[in-house]
Amino acid sequence: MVELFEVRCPGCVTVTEDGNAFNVQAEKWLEVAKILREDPDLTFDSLMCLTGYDKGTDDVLGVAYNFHSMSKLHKLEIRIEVSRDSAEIPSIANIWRAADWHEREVYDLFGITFSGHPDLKRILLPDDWEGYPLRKDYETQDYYHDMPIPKDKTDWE
Amino acid sequence: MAEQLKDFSLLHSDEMVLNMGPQHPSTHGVLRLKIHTDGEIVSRIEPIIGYLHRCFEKHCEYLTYEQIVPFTDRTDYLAAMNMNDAFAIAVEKLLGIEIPERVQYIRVIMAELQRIASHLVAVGTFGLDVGGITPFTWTIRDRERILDLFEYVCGARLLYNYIWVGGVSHDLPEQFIRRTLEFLDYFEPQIDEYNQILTYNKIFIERTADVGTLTPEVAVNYGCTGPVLRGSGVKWDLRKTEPYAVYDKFDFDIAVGDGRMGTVGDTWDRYFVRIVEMKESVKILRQALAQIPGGDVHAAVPKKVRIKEGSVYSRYESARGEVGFYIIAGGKDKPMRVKMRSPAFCNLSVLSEIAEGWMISDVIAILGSLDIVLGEIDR
Amino acid sequence: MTSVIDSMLKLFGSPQAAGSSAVSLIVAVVIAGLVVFTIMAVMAIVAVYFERKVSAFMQDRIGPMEVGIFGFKGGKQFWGGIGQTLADTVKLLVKEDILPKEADKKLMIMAPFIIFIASFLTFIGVPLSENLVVSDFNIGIFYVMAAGSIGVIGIILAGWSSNNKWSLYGALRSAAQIISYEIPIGLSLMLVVIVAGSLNFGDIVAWQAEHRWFFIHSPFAFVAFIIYVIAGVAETNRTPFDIPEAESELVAGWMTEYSGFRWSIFFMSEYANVLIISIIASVVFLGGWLSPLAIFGVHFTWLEGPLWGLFWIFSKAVFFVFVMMWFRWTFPRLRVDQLMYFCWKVLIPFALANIIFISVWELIF
Amino acid sequence: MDYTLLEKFNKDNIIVEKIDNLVNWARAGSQWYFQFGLACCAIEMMAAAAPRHDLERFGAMPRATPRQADVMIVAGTVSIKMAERVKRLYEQMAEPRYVISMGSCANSGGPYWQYGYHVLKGVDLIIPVDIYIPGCPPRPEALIEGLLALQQKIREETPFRKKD
Repeated sequence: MVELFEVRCPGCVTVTEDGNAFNVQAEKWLEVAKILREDPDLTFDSLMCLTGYDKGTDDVLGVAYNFHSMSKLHKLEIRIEVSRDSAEIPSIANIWRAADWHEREVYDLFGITFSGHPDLKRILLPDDWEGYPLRKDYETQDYYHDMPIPKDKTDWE
Repeated sequence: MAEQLKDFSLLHSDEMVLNMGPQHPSTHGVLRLKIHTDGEIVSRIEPIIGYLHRCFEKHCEYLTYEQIVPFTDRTDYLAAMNMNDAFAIAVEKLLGIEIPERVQYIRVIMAELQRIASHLVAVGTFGLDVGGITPFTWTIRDRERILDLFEYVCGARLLYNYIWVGGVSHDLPEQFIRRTLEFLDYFEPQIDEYNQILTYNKIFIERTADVGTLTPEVAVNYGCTGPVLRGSGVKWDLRKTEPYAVYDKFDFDIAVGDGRMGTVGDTWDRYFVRIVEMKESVKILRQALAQIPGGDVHAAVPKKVRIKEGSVYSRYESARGEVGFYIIAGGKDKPMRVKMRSPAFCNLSVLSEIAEGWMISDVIAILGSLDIVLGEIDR
Repeated sequence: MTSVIDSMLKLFGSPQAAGSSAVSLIVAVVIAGLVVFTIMAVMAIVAVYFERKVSAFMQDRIGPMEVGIFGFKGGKQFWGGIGQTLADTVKLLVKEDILPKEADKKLMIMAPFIIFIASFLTFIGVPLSENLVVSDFNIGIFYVMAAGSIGVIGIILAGWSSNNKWSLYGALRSAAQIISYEIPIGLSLMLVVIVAGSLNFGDIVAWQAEHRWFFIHSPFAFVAFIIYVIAGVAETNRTPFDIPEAESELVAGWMTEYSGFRWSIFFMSEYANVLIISIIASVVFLGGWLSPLAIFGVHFTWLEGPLWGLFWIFSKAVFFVFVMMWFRWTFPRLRVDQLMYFCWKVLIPFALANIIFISVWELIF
Repeated sequence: MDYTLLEKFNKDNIIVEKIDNLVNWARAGSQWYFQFGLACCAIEMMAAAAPRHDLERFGAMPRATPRQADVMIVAGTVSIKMAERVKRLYEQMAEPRYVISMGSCANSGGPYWQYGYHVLKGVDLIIPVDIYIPGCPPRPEALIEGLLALQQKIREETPFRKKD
């Protein structure tokens, strides 16, 4: 598969350290995604999972895409890592509709913006929630509309 | 039917926005649907979820692998065993441990019983959605017997924490196999009874056939799985296509929608796939109960789960479809990130695609046929 | 056939004496009204209990068990919870009555009473036995149909005034449904009127006593009977035609915003309507107060007379009520367009054809 | 109500009873619950209404609209997004209204107590609760027990007397 990408889109993908996924630059992601979907040897027609992650160590937020092909029965994992300050990844919601809600969820919980998404807003949390809960440096807000969300629970006995 | 609806466009008038939920008898929990209606015709649906967001993924980062298992119970509370099983399989893949065969069999038995129980609720509540109250009570009545079996095995009725990483919490009790066989003998004729009161009822067919047709391409593109995908005629079942545990040892068929009452992939098909799947589960159960070997169920349970760095995406066929766990292990006894790919999440996202243009009553029927569990959608 | 009002007027004074007639008229009306009200209230209470027990039986449950009348628990199996609906009624009467802030308050207060008055007025024309009718109209069937159709105004008012979208949907659905289904009801009753040659209930039953009961009169009359039963179920908004209330779709339809006392009036009227539809079915098609043995030409004089008539009419009506409950706990619900389709494209053509055929039948035989 | 009333009647052939008791009997005997499932506990609530446990034996009947319901069974985790709706639904119910908090989540946040940033730590933070049922989830028997406890509580009320 690496060879295939060398032909179709040179320099787009690199194999990750652990060897079972591809790293893709955020700028080239749309191009790669179209190849994944349309290339007759790949035809990844199903997006199984879309995971945002925050390793906490360096200033990097990541998104992992797990693809699967219903006809060819092969799988692929793509990882895209962006910096915490300018977390922006092109949206693939128009190629795989399954990505629509998953991208909204990642936006909701990690604050990664997906450019070109048709309706990018919070999906699980209320619209006026502060912060992105699944980031490692997340601090819970004390009150939401007068309802306490206590961090320190010593007085709660 | 679809042609008839198109004629109504002549009657176009102002739109009304209708909020269905979060408290509504047929949203199966706390889903909110923002429906734009023109008279009875629905022109746009916007599902709003998150009313049951219980921070499962955040909890996973704070808890050890063993402690996460009870939380997986609470995600899909109608198929808790399946969720336990899915998580355990994912962690075992990361650990790379081999599971005793007896444990595999016990897990299959539990998963299939749970699948029947979950489908019973799906069938019953679907009956409620289209207005028949009696089928619901009958299915719940029979589900109680499965819960009795679970209670006999692990002491809990709804949320079990039974399937652990590397094994199960208790071995099967002595009389379990006999009692399960008794249940199966009782249960098989009951399916025909549901068919009589609901499946082949003329009104029911009128309400569901040809309604909300989901084509295979759309279903795959939206990531639909489980009975929703199979209802569209796609022969896709992870138990068969990517066999895990010991499913390759059993003889069973994949239930697919065949458009018997209307077009392939309509609401009736999605409903009927569940009925057929219950029969198939009974088949699997009979084989599993006959073949189950002996052994120690705790043999492979690790003292403490500690995983080196690595990540895995593991899929599992639950009652609602493909449950995926994407786990990134951080080298500690706690995972760094656990993402649960919930089947109902993807299945629900297709609602606005297939339900627009139908009437309010149809939207409810279509929603019922997707069989969502909000605990799993919002996590 | 004499009516209750007439006999009371005779009882209290001669109609010629102008002064006393006004008083006696009021007394007669009040007494008759109280009796009808009592029948409606008792009927609602009994029917709800009956319904809960029937539904429990069909669903493999036992239904109300623990609430007896003041400590009397009432047996083990069937009669358990005999005080259940009484407790419900008392509770509803002392419950808070909510008028939403944005609602049209006058109309919202008025609506339940309009519905109630409609079924109350209908009851006046409905015979309960031979000579036991509050007012015996010579156009009885016409009157019952006309008075019964007032109720839909109340439903629309209730739905509109509540200022709730579900209520509005329920009300509009209900209005469309009730108005449509009055046509097949009217047409199937028309067949009987054509044959019997009278709109008066007494005459219709007398015709049946002389010839034979209407549902076995001819194939067409039997079809009319079936149409009447189906349309009657629809007219009372019960499953499979309960789309105005459709609990899983419209929460509680046009009654969504009502609570307490006003809601209990809706409930009472609903069950009164069920009873009215059942009684008319038994009077018009099943020989009313005639004993069923009369079909076979067996006549026992001790089985006839007004009291036995009351018994027969009620046993037939209760059978119909049971059938309606049976429907309710068995069938799913139709969709709104299917409902209209069924009325306008199935029931009405059949009913119309029926009338033509019965006319031919009458000419031949 | 117990059999003492019948005994009274047998003794004197007359029953004298306070209207309070009549109303309490009616209210206790007809607790229509609000069909309001939030999470896992809602499944146990459904099971309690189903044939095996049959809540209707005690006169409890599900109602879909808050206006006609007497008791709200908060069955499950109340998330913060949902909390305002719960409060609103409670306000829509007609007096007298009661609240049963079913399950640990509704009581205190349950297993989501510590890290649940989006879970309300107990429904009693927003609405008054009459009965707490512990368990995760409580068995249907526990729900029935809770309902009976609520009935006992209602019987001790004095609806027609002014509070001192």
